[in-house]
Amino acid sequence: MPIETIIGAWVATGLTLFIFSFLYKDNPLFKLAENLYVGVSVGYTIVKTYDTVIVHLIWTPIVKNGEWALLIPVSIGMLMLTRYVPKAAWLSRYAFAFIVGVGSGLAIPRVISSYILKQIEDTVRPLLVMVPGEGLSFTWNLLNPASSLNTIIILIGVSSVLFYFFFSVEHTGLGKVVARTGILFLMIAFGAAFGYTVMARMSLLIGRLTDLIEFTDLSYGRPSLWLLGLTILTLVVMSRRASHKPEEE
Amino acid sequence: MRVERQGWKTSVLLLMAVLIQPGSPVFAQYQDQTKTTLSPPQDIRAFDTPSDGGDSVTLIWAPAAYDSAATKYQILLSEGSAVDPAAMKVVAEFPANQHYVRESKWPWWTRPAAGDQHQFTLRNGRGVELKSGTAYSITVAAVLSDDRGIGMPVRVTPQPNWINWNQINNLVLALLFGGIVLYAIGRARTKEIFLRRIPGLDAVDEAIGRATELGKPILYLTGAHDMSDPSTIAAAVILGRVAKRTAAYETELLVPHRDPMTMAVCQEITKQAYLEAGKPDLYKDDSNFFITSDQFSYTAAVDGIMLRKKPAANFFMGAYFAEALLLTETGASTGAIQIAGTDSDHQLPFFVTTCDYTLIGEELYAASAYLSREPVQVGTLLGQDIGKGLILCILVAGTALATLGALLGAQWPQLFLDVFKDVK
Amino acid sequence: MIFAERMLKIDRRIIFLVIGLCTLLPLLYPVGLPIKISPEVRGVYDYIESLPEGSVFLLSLDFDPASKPELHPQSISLLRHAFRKNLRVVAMTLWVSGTGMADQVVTQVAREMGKENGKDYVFLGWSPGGTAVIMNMGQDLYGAFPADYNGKPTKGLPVLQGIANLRDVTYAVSLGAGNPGVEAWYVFGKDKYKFELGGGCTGVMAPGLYPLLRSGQINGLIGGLRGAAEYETLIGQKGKAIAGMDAQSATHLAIIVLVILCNLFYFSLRRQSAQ
Amino acid sequence: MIFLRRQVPLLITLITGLVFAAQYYIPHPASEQMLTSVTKWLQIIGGFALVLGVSSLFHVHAIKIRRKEAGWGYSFVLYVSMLGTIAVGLWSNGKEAVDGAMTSFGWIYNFMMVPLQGTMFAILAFFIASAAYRSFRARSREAAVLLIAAVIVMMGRVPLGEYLIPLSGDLSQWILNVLNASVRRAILIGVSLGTVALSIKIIFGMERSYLGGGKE
Repeated sequence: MPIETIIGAWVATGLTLFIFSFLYKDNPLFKLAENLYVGVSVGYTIVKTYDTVIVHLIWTPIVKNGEWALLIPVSIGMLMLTRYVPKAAWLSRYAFAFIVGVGSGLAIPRVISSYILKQIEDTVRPLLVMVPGEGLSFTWNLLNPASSLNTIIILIGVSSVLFYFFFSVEHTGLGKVVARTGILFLMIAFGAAFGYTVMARMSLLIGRLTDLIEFTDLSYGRPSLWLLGLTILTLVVMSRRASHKPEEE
Repeated sequence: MRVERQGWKTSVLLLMAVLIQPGSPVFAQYQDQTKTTLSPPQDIRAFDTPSDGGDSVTLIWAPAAYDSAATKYQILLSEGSAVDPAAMKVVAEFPANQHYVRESKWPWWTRPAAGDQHQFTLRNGRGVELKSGTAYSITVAAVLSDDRGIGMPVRVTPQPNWINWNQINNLVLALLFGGIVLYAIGRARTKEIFLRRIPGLDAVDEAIGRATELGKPILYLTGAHDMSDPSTIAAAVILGRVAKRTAAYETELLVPHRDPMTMAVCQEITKQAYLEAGKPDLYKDDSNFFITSDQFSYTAAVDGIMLRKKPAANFFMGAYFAEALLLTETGASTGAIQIAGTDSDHQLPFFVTTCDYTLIGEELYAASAYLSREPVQVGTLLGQDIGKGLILCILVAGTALATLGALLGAQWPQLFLDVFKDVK
Repeated sequence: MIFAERMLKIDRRIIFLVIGLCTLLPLLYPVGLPIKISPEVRGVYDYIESLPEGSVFLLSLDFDPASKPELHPQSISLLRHAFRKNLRVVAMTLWVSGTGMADQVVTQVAREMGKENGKDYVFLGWSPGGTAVIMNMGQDLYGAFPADYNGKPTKGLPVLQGIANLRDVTYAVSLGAGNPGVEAWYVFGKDKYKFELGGGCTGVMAPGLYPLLRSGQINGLIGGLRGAAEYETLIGQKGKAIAGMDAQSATHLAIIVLVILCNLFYFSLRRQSAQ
Repeated sequence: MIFLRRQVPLLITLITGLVFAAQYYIPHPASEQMLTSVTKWLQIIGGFALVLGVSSLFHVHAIKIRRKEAGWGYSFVLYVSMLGTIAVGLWSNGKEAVDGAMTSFGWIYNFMMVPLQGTMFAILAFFIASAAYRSFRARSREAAVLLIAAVIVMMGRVPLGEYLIPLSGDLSQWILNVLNASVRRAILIGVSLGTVALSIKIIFGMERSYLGGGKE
């Protein structure tokens, strides 16, 4: 195994354990890893931006292909950076005005088409479905998302949740019933999201532990085991030192 | 950027020609040199596809008795005015029981022919290159094994168009909704608009009352975003209300921040609130304080405050990310009343299960509009309500009409339904 | 202090330990429970399966290392499937911090399947602007990516022959961990440029994409590690996702038990205080 | 001066907003060409925005170091790691790998950035577990409904759950596909109306917070 991979395995394991040490409590090892993380990712972003934007999107097209029109976005970008020059900071407004203006303009028709028309189109369905051999009938199958029963449930769900977020109408009488239905639907959806989020977080943990298990291998020099011991030792020493000043969790 | 004025005029003229006199080309039969038993496709019409950038043409022809999977239709194309169909290039082939107008996505207002007619739109790409402004001859041939019936070639010139009529419903909706919002804001500027009371706000008062009874402080968080985010603005507005109450009850208020700018704004708001409550002497500048902008370090610090000071009530307003759970869990373990309000939908489930009251999504904005009475905020809320009301009506009426249409086998409900479809 | 109260107040580090063990043990001693295939995942699989050789398959790996455990296995399976079907693969990312990872996974799978860079596949790399990149690709692919990740000019690459913009893409799949992700690919891509779109996403995103799935705006959805495991089962190549499923089962069960315990203690406390 | 500082930006927003909203409905090549150019511009501007976004970090931590505030050592770590990454990155021409061989920039990426970022979010798994035990309580009927739905989905999405209770798979499928989809759809419609309303307010100059400031 190449030496840089072995060193890499040790570094990666160490940093992973430093962050896991937050579970014990907020400590210097965690803070060190956290700041290292921010620093490295900012550095990474800057390098990538330089390589992609300056080299491939600006320099090559302008200098080699003579696409001088690209000086316009470059100058708009420069205007954005005037924000750091207090006297000229107002110039950055031009850049933001342009970006926000274009963004808003682009968003309006696309949002209407994708999130309003498309969603209405799929909700508005006939309640009776053609069943081969039976003709027009009401289907009760819950597992078929296109069945009549599910069409009604979806219609009720969409309408009641929409109604729940009405703010210029008092929720009384029939409105109260609809709003209550809406909140129940909302809670079920939140429950589904909850379940899925639990799944996601557990997957992340599984992924990290898989890597740690890989690094217990002898070919890496078992960094996981050694560093685990070392991290625990450091935490113990640190908490001993701070023990005269007891702190909760 | 090159603007072709000439092209614009011709395209409008052409469009009008298509709309006014459909089917003007001469319908004729064309007999192939080889003897055929298959009659050639009838009533062939070709025109520049409306509502496009000028790189396609559309063909319409009548259905025939031999329309079946076994028979094939071929689309033949050549540049200029070729008369010899043998010299034309086959650019597409498909079974004869496909490509009807009814299968296409055209809404009724742009549909060029009745639903039972055949339709084929020939586009640029995949071996075909149509140049806008160039004249082409195009026709359809029916093919069954060795038999081939070729229709009369028709002349057509693709042209770029200036309006996509298929999307006109989108434009109408955009204008309508834009008008509603502007109207509602204008109305909110002159008149008092009714907004229903948000139940969460009662819970806020209750929580502050309890904190006073217990003589413990109140913790208020404004979220992860800065002042350019609407949720932070809403959080700041609600902070004004909370601060007014804490001033009146003389309860301690703690507002740890993640963004220095937000802190500065919130200090002003808190000061103002204490002034309005008539207790400016009780105001402390350091009730708003900056901790750090790092997500987890901030969280750990706030958790520490919760454990040490044991606030009687915790407020979480604004935008939150993964740190939400860490905060609310610690808060719950100290026994505080917790009230949350966020539009970060991915964190809402956790707030609902760990807090006593949660303002869900737009409720946060509504609460802030309710408190601030700012015309633009209130008007937007009203405008959105009208928009939602309209959509609600469309959903119910649409379902009823679609069902009726299915029951009666009628087509007229489509006149309504097509308007609310994304048809491109 | 009564029992329920004391139980609720136990040090949370004990719970941390329980979860750690529930993850670790099944990873070390796997059981291999069968995995059922959901229609969402099958949607993506069947569509790729139906594509003729040489179709253009665009894979946008819109995630960063934070979502690696969920989306990395998905990308491996999808790439294996696409390469096996001899599709022309165009890979890219909209997330800057995912660039290195995306390059790695594409290169690794291509090498494993014996594919040649530039001829069978290309990795375009990253470009800033998020949704602007999608729109610009829809207008002109070579404008958005004048060079691929290795700095080679994209114009003239054999794999991109006949592709001018997104309209020429047969199937696009976005593996999204947030924004820009699957939704952006619909709103700023498919809405106008009319290619078929599929989605893969983290578990956190998945429930929010169901309205788009139902309305056919995306033709399939691979959700989280479970989705990845289903895809691995479908293509018959076991990977990290299937290996993680036992641990996933164990942790879910542990969480469910914890939630039930929490509520048992909570209600017993409430009853006692009511008496 | 007020005109240049206030009115002109609002005018720019008004014009660009209206033009690019209208562009959607105009299929003419001239309009498409405009979209092509401007989306390319936005890509380049996006690069500048990224630089602007991260540069506030430079500032905050520079102050901390200069004033030797509490924890300035960590800020120093941040600075050193950032500058180190930039130096190594430029040295490697911004490439993590050349022909599949890892560069030193790739090393930093693979062995520092990937594990650090990955683990940052993996610790949440533990906190979810602890919260599940200590605070996911059915305080109200709503919260009870939420928890029941959550338990069903958690069961139905893993092989063991489906194995123990075969119905849970279908049930969670139905919850996701029908109940969840309908709610998400309503939320999507509501949020979209909000987005459109906000865009309109921005175009017509009623919403100007973007001019004031705040980082990206």
